[in-house]
Amino acid sequence: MARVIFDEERCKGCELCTTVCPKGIVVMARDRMNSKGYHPATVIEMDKCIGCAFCARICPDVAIEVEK
Amino acid sequence: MARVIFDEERCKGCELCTTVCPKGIVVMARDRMNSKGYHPATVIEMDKCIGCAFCARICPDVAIEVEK
Amino acid sequence: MTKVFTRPKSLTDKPFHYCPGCTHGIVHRLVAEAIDELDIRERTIGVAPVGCAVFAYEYFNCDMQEAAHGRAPAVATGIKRVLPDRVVFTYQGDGDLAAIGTAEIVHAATRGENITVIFINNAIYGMTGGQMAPTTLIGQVTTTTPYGRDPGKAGYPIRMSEMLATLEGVAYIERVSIHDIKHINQAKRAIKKAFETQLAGKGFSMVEVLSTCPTNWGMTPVEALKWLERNMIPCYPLGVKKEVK
Amino acid sequence: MTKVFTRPKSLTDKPFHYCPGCTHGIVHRLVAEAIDELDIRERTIGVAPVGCAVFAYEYFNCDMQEAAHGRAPAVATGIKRVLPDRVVFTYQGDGDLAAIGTAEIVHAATRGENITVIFINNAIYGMTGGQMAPTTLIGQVTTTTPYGRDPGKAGYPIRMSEMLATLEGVAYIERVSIHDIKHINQAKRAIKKAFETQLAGKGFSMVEVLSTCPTNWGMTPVEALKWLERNMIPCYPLGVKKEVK
Amino acid sequence: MTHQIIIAGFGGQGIMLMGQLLAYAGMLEGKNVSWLPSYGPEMRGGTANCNVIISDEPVASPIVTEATAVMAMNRPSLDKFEGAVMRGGLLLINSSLIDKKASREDIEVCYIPANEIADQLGNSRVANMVVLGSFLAKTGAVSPASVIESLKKVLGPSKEHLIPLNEEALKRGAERVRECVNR
Amino acid sequence: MTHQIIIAGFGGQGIMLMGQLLAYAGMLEGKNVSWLPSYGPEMRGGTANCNVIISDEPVASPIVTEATAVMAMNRPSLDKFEGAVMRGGLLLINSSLIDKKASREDIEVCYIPANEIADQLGNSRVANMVVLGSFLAKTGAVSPASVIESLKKVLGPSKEHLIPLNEEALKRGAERVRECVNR
Amino acid sequence: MSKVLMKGNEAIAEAAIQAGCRYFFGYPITPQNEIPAYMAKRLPEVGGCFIQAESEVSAINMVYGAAGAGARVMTSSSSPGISLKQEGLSYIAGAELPCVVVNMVRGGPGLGGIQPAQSDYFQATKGGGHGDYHLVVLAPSTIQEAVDLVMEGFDIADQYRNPVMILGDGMLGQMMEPVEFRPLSSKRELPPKTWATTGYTGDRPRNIINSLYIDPQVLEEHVKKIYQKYEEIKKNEVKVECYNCEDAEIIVAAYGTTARIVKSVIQKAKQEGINVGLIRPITLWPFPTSTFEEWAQREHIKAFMAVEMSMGQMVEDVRLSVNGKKPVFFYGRTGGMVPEPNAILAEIKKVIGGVLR
Amino acid sequence: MSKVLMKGNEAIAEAAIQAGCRYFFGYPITPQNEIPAYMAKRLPEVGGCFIQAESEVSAINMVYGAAGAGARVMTSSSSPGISLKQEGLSYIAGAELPCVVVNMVRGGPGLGGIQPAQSDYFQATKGGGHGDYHLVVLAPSTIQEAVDLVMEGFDIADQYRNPVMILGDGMLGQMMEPVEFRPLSSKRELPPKTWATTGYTGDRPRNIINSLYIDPQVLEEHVKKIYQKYEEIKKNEVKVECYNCEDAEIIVAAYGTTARIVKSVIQKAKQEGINVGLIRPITLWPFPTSTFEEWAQREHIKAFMAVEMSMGQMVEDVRLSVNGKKPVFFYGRTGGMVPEPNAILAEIKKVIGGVLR
Ligand SMILES: Cc1ncc(C[n+]2csc(CCOP(=O)(O)OP(=O)(O)O)c2C)c(N)n1
Ligand SMILES: Cc1ncc(C[n+]2csc(CCOP(=O)(O)OP(=O)(O)O)c2C)c(N)n1
Ligand code: SF4
Ligand code: SF4
Ligand code: SF4
Ligand code: SF4
Ligand code: SF4
Ligand code: SF4
Ligand SMILES: [Mg+2]
Ligand SMILES: [Mg+2]
Repeated sequence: MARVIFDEERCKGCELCTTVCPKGIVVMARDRMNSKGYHPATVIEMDKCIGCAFCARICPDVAIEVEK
Repeated sequence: MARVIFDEERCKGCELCTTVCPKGIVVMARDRMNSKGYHPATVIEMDKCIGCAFCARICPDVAIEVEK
Repeated sequence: MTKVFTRPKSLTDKPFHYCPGCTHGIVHRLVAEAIDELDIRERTIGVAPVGCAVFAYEYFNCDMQEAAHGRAPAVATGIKRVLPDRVVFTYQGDGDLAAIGTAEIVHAATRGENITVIFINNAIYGMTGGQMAPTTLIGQVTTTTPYGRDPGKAGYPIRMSEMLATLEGVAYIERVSIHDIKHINQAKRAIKKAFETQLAGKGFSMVEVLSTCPTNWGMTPVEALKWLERNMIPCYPLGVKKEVK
Repeated sequence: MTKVFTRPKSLTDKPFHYCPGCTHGIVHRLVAEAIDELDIRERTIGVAPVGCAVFAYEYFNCDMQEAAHGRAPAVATGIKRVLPDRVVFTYQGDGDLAAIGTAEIVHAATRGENITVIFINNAIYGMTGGQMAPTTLIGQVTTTTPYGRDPGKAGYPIRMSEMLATLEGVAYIERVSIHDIKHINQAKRAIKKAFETQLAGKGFSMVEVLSTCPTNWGMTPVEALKWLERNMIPCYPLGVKKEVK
Repeated sequence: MTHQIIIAGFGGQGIMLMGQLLAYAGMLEGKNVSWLPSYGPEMRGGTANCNVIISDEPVASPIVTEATAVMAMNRPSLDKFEGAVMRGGLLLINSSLIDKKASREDIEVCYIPANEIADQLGNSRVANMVVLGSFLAKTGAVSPASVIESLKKVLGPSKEHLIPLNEEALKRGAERVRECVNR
Repeated sequence: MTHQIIIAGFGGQGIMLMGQLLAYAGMLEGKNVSWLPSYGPEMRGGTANCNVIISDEPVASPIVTEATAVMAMNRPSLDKFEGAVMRGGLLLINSSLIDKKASREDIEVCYIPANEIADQLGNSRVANMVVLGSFLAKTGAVSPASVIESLKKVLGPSKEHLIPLNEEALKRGAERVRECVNR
Repeated sequence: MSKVLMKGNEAIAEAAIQAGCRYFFGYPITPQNEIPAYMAKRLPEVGGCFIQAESEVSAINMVYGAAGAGARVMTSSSSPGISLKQEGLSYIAGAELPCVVVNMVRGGPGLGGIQPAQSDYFQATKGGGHGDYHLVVLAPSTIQEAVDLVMEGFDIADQYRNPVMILGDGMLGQMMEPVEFRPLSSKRELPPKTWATTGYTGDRPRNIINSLYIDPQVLEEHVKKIYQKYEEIKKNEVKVECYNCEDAEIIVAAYGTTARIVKSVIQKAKQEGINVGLIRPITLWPFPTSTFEEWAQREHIKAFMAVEMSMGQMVEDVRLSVNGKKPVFFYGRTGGMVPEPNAILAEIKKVIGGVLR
Repeated sequence: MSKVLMKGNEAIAEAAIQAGCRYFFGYPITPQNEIPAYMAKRLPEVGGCFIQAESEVSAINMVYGAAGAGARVMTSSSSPGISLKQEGLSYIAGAELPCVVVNMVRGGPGLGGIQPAQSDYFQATKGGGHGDYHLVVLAPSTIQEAVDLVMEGFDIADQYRNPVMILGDGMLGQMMEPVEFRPLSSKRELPPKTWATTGYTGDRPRNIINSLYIDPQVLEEHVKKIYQKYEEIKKNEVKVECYNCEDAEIIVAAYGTTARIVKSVIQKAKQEGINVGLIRPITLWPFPTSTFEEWAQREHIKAFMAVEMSMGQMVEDVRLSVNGKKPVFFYGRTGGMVPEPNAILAEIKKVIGGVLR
């Protein structure tokens, strides 16, 4: 069981995290914007997360925390 | 037949030329001084000179000419 | 559940000002992680450059000095000589380190100055809007090489790591990249080793990190990582350039 | 009888101001001979350094510019870009080229600037009275290393030729010595080849000449040549460091 | 007559271009003009604004502190520049992105749903031209034709095809502003 | 009383040391002193000269333009500084190296064959001390004892053995100058 | 010639090219980056050469080399970069070489900021480098004037063999105005560059570019010769604009973009019945001393006030010129803050209230 | 304490060590080479550190680093080298760091010569670097004064967190005089260096040494805060010597070694029945303006004359201070030429003849 937490205010929508998730569950939340005007990244099927933290490791804005 | 010509006014008495002559004929003229106060180099037995120009080649003050 | 990944303590809470996807942020975090893991934050003093990382003093949660453009190694030298038991590092871009600061980095290296240098090679001047850096690739278009870098006029990309590795004072130099997770992990190990080199008193250590500038390269962040991998790595081979055991 | 050795035309008549036995004079003559032999005096422009050779503009019988300390490669770049069909050379000491002028020489080299650099390494600052140069040997006593150069404090001797040879813009670099006739002849060949490299438009060329400073080494000129051979050559190996055919 | 204009919004909204087109058009019409951007150290988005002056007199200071017109393309711009409109001046608000109302009573305020109109035109990037159209209709500072001529110069021949779209955007902006009620 | 002294000669003749010893001795005797070398860019011999002031008053300018005494150790120095001696002042000439006579009539001139005397003492390097001895004898600017004490400080313990030779040189210079006739 | 709308920085670059400048050596720094970018694009088109140097120090020394070889050459930078060029500038002045140097001033000291400032006035006019020398310092107020002054600047540099500095600021560099590239109104007879190091072929004496004079007497003569030139420059080249001074009670001294703001203030003041004049030095060195002297003697002028984007630098030259004849006040903003017309007006009223009435 | 006979350069170095300076970063240049040489020898003996930097640019930035880390630190150079330090000096002033910088001035511009000069006055006092800032500039006239001022200079630097420059010349550096290393007469309460970057252990806020303020409003506030400090310095630290002014008809303004020569001239003049006074600024910045103002009001003073080893630099500050109340003349030599007493006297007589009688 693992969980990723996005600090959506820090996210700049760069999409890097979406390219490294081995489970392909990180996507951009096209439906919302943070106060800087970016669509934040998010995870759709959290239960598939293996807590590998790849997404967090590539995030340039340290917007992701991972729990396991 | 060869000849070396010293421009004694240019000579600074560094003695480098005396160390390279294969014939050992270059010596310092202890008996005279140029206007800068240096004992100039000179050749004692010019007839032994083979015109190799070693003396000239090492002279830092281009004070030596060689004829052959 | 326990946190398996969280913000390192050696970063302040302040959000980075970098452009979306700019890998300066990744390297900041790696440096902070290394400092955390070695538990040296309280005795670390960082030197920020002039470049996009100019505000690094707002992010690294340790005492910091902001250096003049290119002079970080000299500033670090001043600090280190006064406080030899502190850990001193610089964080510099390629304009900063490889152009205006060439003399300072060469001489810090040849002096064997016991400091650690994090060198961000993004093949461009980011902060000033995308001019050619000494590390700009041949043919690369920048605002000051509008027709592509022509080595006949603007010279060749400079490989600082290889050049500095010829110097006796250097204890450790490695070139790394951050274009994927594997390389990010390798970069992290290199950065940590550089600090360890300093802690062991071995002399000058530097990690050159190939990095992206999506904004001035005119690419998306994802494209930029790919461009880095395809174009920069062939010109700047990764690996340890020197290591004194 | 014909002259088999005479003053080169590319030297003016002015006697050198150098100390007795200072090998700056030998190198001046070799440079002038090379220019004579290549018959390029009328289109050669020289750049004098700040150092004992500061008055080089009085000796080389061609147009000359006197550069600020360390900046000769930048000055030469300015000249060469304006007059690409002229032959441009700099004549620089080790304080000038390897300390204050580090950035300028590195970047002239990496730009592949089509100039020729004559680099006089005498392991000391001659003109200012014998301070440590970046090339000063370990243990060597100078006015600023009164206890002998300690690499732990003052760093290691820098091998500029090896360092610059890593750069892509470099076409030819050789290190030579002038401590005896054989090596003087070799030095002459190297200097000539450097100018030929420029004439062929191949890019940056440099000859590093190991040289003496009897005055500040505190030796007679003859002792100084021996000291050079015994102490400098082991630290600064002679030979071609890079050559682009 | 001197038009002292402030245009403000997000980076990427085409703020600088709006100003440049105005200045360019003014120049084409033989007026004295100036364009002054606010510039920052950052390549990184954020807000952008510029000052434009179009005048029959030579332009003294290029800085606009008391604007005859302000075009606010996003919320922070409105907050920042509402106060800069001179008494009796004009405030154009991009109501697509700004849900707030203006608070001043001594100026003329028009709300233009610029992004919506642009979207209707099939390209949300011409929202700036919509507001510019409104501005021109309200002030007559320069003619829409001059603006289009300027745009042609700026875009160059390769982007000639974008002209009709922009023309349309100007027109829609102008139409819309005619309907608009003061506050 | 203010002694304004110029000492001049070749580099290597110990010119600077002569001046420093005088200044040092003056200081030991509680006088105000200054020593000013002329310095050049060159490590390379040539001429050397220095100015020394020994005075009961604080030293204003350390530059000597009108000397109470000049010691000329070689020919160029004589040429250069003869004119700097003030009317009634003293000119000491090292006649071993200077074959020329002084041309001024309004000053006192002494010829000291300093190198010869030094050679007699077995060390030509103390020619400077010979002339210094003459100067002291003539002017009483400071005592020979103070000069020797200064020399001890300057040489350091390792060269203590050279003191008697220098003492002797000072003495011979003093003796010689007593014999010397004004021109 | 028709007008074009251009950014100040680009217009300055184009003006240099039109003036025959074919060599540019620079290093990026905000807010002047458009100059090197423009040069990088344009110079190859006209057969010239652009180099991005490794630093400002190198750039100015490349300029020294190129100028010595006889070229028309330019460099540009902003405050910290100009500080790094000081040794080189002193060399160029000492060696009597012509060149044009642009400083788009930003707020200082240190890294400071990047907004417009005028706090490098002292550095520009008093010699930021070592030794006795001066730059000719031209301070345009509009882009058109910048263009004209750059073009004339090259001529001045060549005529007197002295570096010329264009002192602008970020505002001038970043703003756009219509501008016309027109031939200079005054044609100068420029001396041929017989001194340039182009190769010693024997048809002239050997040329040496140098600033070393080891004999102090010779160095003094050299410096005095340069200062004679400066007297010529002072006589021939002073440029100044007097605006609305005839009926003024108070004269404001301001240059560059600040002077534009002051003009707005003058219009405002008029509406309130206050008559304010402006003396706008266009050459900061040589300073229009006599203009100030003359107005200081007029009775209707009760005071002077320098307005600058600095903590008070040009005001010293105003004081030196007015020489105690009238009081001289100062109002300044610094660090990138641009003085607001209302604040200036308030300051003027304060002076008028306190001193004049 | 007893006196020792020392060269000025060495005495300055020793004074620094006695003042607690333990770090020196320098680069060789004539005529100050004895300072680094002395430091290289002495600093290791007292547990300090000497580095010969690769350039003056590096040296001043090492100083910046060491000062930021809380050390007492010094660098020294001469004119061309000081020009290269201008960016760094501006940074140090902007970051409010204390340090001492020695400039043993030589003739300029450019490579110039190596004989004594005072032609870096403008650079030192008006800010050779960019932006609004000042160095505190101390101009010793004797070696004893040099020693005292170096020691006090470190205190001043620490008290106000501002760089202090010792402005000497080759003559002062090369000559020998007896000198005493004595404790400072005035003990200052120096603030602890709580701002130094010594490691963030949590017992104080994180320390950042910086001069970047990207928001112009913040930068302006920062600069204004520094200028408030400058007002304090102007109030507390002005040093000046007035010599023989009471009965003088003319006052000469001169500093450093030139002032010594003028003192000789005053003695000479007295013998000829001419009464000449001397105002000798010891702090060049802050300039002793009020001293000049006061004497300018005295009736018996008919004129001022600045004597400098330059083409006329300090004379501007004299004029600014005298502010038109009395005529101000200038006599100078430059390029390494030292003014001769007789020439100065002749000049004084000319002024007296032409203006006063
Ligand atoms: C002396 C000086 N020169 C130039 C600048 C302008 N400048 C600021 S950042 C920069 C280059 C930044 O490029 P780089 O070091 O590669 O860092 P990046 O922004 O790419 O991370 C320059 C030239 C300056 N601030 N100071
Ligand atoms: C900017 C600057 N810094 C320092 C100096 C002083 N200086 C003159 S020559 C020299 C060093 C000379 O050493 P090197 O280059 O090795 O030449 P050498 O005399 O040994 O031939 C220095 C530091 C200077 N003139 N300018
Ligand atoms: S932790 Fe791993 S699996 Fe989970 S979202 Fe992130 S990348 Fe995907
Ligand atoms: S990598 Fe970070 S900043 Fe980028 S989209 Fe993902 S969470 Fe957002
Ligand atoms: S030419 Fe050769 S043989 Fe003759 S003197 Fe010279 S070195 Fe000796
Ligand atoms: S090498 Fe030349 S300078 Fe030296 S002694 Fe021989 S001739 Fe004289
Ligand atoms: S400009 Fe480039 S390097 Fe700078 S923050 Fe943006 S992406 Fe990163
Ligand atoms: S000081 Fe040394 S390098 Fe200079 S001329 Fe003398 S011997 Fe040669
Ligand atoms: Mg970069
Ligand atoms: Mg050397």
